[in-house]
Amino acid sequence: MNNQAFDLLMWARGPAFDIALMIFAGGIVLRIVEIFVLGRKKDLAPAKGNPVAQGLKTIFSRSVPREGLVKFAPITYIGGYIFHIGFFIAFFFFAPHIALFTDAFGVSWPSTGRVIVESATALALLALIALIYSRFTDPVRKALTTFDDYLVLVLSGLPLLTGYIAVNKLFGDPTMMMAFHILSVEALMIAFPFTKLMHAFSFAISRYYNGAIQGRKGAES
Amino acid sequence: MDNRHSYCATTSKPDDVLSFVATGNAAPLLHEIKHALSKLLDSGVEHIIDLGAIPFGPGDERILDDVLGDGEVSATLTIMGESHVRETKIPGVWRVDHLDEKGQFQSRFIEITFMPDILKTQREDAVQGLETLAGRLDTLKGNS
Amino acid sequence: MSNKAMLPELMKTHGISRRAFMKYCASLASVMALSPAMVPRIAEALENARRPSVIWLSFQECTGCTESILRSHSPTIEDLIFNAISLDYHHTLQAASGHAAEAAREQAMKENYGKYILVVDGSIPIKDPGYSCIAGISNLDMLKETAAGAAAIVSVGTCAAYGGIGHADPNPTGAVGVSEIIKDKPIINVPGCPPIPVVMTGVLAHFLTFGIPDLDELGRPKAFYGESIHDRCYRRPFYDKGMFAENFDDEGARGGWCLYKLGCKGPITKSACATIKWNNGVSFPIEAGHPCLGCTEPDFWDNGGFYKPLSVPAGDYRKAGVAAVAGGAAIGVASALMSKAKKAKAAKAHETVDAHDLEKSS
Amino acid sequence: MSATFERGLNALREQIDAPVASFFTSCVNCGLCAEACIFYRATEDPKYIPIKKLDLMRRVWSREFTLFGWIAGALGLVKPVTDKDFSDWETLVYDSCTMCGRCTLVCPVGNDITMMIRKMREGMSAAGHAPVELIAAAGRHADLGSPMGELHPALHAQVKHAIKDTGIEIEFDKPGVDYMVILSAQEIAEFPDVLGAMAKIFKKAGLTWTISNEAFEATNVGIQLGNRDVARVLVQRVVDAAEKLGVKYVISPECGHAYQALRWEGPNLIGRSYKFEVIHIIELLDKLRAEGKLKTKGKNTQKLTFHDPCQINRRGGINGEPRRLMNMVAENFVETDDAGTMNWCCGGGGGVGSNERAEGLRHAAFKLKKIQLEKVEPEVIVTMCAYCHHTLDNVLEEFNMDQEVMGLTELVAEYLDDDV
Repeated sequence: MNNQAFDLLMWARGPAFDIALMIFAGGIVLRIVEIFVLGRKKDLAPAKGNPVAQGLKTIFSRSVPREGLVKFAPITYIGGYIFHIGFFIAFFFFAPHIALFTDAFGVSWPSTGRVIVESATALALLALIALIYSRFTDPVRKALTTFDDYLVLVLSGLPLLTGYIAVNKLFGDPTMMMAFHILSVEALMIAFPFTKLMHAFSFAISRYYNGAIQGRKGAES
Repeated sequence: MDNRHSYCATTSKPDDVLSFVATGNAAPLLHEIKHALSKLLDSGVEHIIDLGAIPFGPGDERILDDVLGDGEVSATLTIMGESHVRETKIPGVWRVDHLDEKGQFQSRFIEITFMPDILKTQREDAVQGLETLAGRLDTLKGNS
Repeated sequence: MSNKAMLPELMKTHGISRRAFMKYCASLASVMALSPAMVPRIAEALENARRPSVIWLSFQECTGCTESILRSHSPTIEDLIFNAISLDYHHTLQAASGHAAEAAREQAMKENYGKYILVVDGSIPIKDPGYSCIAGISNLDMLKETAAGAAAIVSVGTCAAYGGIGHADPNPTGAVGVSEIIKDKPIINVPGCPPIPVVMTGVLAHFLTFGIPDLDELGRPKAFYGESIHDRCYRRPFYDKGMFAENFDDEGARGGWCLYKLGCKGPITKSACATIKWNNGVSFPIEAGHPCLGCTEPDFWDNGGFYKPLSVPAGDYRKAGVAAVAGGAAIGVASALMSKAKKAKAAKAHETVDAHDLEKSS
Repeated sequence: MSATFERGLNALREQIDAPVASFFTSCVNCGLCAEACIFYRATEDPKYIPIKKLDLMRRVWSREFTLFGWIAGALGLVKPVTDKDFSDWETLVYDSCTMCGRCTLVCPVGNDITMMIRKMREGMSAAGHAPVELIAAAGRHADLGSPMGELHPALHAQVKHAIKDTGIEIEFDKPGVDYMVILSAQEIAEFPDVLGAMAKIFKKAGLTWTISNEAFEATNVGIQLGNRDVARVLVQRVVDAAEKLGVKYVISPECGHAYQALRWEGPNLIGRSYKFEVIHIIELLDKLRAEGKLKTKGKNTQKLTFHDPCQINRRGGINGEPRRLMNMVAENFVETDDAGTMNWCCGGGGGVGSNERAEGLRHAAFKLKKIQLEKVEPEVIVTMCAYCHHTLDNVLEEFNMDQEVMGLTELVAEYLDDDV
């Protein structure tokens, strides 16, 4: 007799993960290489500031919004923060996920309790709904939104939702939900190189360039 | 000691690490007992809880023992192995432990009742008893 | 073999009192995971229970299931149940051998045709039935033949239920469980490697008293396989608090913390191990400090490794990852070089403009 | 040789480099650049979302510089860029962007949108889609030496004027001096007092300087157009003149894009570094102050505020210098909201000021500047860009506001300590 849920879970943990990983890792490397190989011309103007230092600094400092701007796009700013932080906590501080990193890279760090992980997940999901809502209603967001944006929002929400359901056994067979959870992550991985999800890696590059360009002139960034 | 569910109650010392591992199931169980007891008083309905159906950690056993304690009545039945029937410090709450002939636990119950049924003489046994007694009387008569 | 209710008779000959019978029924209710309120009905059912004939077939198996069921030996309530059935054929347990043994099976089948219970342990090879034969009869043929006259089949152990270790990749013998072959009989799966003895006897007791129990989608009695080990595990609070043993000899392992990271399959494994436990309720693997292997689930041998956490991919994904990175880099460089060539071409095609070349001619 | 679509597309391809690729890769369509943009905030029209102004360039990048985009293009999933797109984007790139750089500083993923607008203008101008005023100005600048036409006579008249006012000799084409002064056409035509101011300050500080007859124009319409060929020719003139005279420094005047052109873009345009240094006039004044060569006496008692020109502060890095100078000569110096790096643009930079088509937008954009000023209510607005000065003068008049605008160099010169 076949246990469909178990088989699906094993498929998700086995061949499906390998395929997703190949597309994910290969695609990201491809796209990062595509960026760097284009290169940029050496800047001949004598520098006033230190471009490298400011570029590196900007990778972090740009995580803090400029004063006075949050009130003009509160959903995007606050929802964005809650989503990113919530997703980050759920992804990196839930023990089963850490086990994956330990297996892959041999590194480990302390996990957090279920209460924190689940609150983070729930908040991230709520924030995601708010972000989707703002894409429907806010004129700026509406004007910019493409299919890609909705796809990415849904794809990043599914792992949170399925993970929450699987852990809490809200409905459905828990093994099946866990399979769905892993498959939803794999869908996210597969979509990664083809969509704006790339920003999770490329943001550091663009923030660096931004900081370096400004820093060279001795200007703020 | 390899007694099902209860090894910790008999082996654990207060400083035993494992004796503090609890699932958190003791408290709801004690509440269930409380409700059953008040129902018994209100309407006379008895209630039996099978301890084998509840996941219990050693710590839970300790909590249960501490709260219920030992009461006034303690009976040992010798029927295919022993059975221990004890009233707890909470009158109306009984603990019934069935052991097999090797002294291992078969099943454990908490009964909320004025008198556990197993203590009462069963009608069929009394019938059997009557027959036996009559037989013995016949023998007695024959001998005399 | 007699088909009349035999238990009251048996009790009388053993000098067992009604009170003892009630104690037995209470314990039986506990074993069958039934409510204590069911005790009177169990008593009634047992009083009327017929003594059925049981034929036990062992195929590709290790005898672990039989060993397990024998662990609960006399004189326990299980023993009483075995007094309540007539075990007419069991390789390991019967005294008869050779032709006499086969004759016993054939006779039991003939006398109780349509009424006997067939218990099977071990998987059945179907790639080449010759892989496993008894008395020159292939397992497949013997199963089909014996199943034809059975009232119900109990597949004891994961091998009989789902193929078990024989079915594990690459499954050289083409081993399958009973339900892959027999489609027209009620089948109760009692998986486990081996199953908990009390579960095996509990299922038999249920069959004797109330017939076929409520089964899940994998044919397992819900009473024993209704909940996951994880949900019933006394170490669950550690999981919820994020406290995990990382090694078999670390602080977490000594402290009795959750074994998820050591590969525990509890979250996807349905079994009563955490409540009924083993060896007369002494302990179960997790309590002994070892992660659950998930042995009551089909294909548990192929779940990616017993010590691999569930969240870790089962395959050799690192190779795929390294290959993908290398491949991605290669394609990336190729694509980027094309882009660079395009840029160089554009630079070459650059027409130097002066201030008077900025308008369209049209 | 006339402008063609192919030439424009080609120019765009030349502009795409690693930063551009990383910026487009990173964009998450969050739209937070909109709230930073003066034109979006003034109109609340979503078409002015900064990153949307770059859609055309984004499409070229995606289709031609990424494998996935190339495949999508080959499968016909994305439309190729056409000449019509160039015309559609012209007003977005030239009329509704002063390249002020606010969006660049708020983008959460760090996209330098301003730099990309500059690059996109390369394609637009090469394709013949630049505003006619800028094209005409480029012609005048190339042929006559200044975007306003022939300014030699005007300059000579103003210098004569300054000599008469200050009694200090100003010599043209004098070799061997340390500094060469260049001026923006705006200063020569509208704000010539700066000449006298510089003469006085430099005399006190003991600097030797001159003005070249061959290259006195600091502005560079090539930068506004976004055409590096035009910009290169104009920068080359200044570089040639300065290197011929052998000066150590060229002083970039109070003009925003002139500073960008000469200081930051110039060496890259001509493909080599200079044999002199470029120093902004305000940087120089602050340096003299620090060295004790610039001393003032007394302070202005009016309520003064300072307007930061985008290209000099936000995109030029000169932020502390003007404030130190202001504090030297102003008793009642008040900063507006958002002053400094996040100051609101005057609305006229990046060629928008000379673009007639954009007048409505320009006036709308002043709304934000107006809120800033009304909160502080200064009597005088001091700045360090002649074009900001010019734009503010015009809009203040348009809105019937009576603030005075003045250049920082002039203000400092007014309080020069004559006794030392």
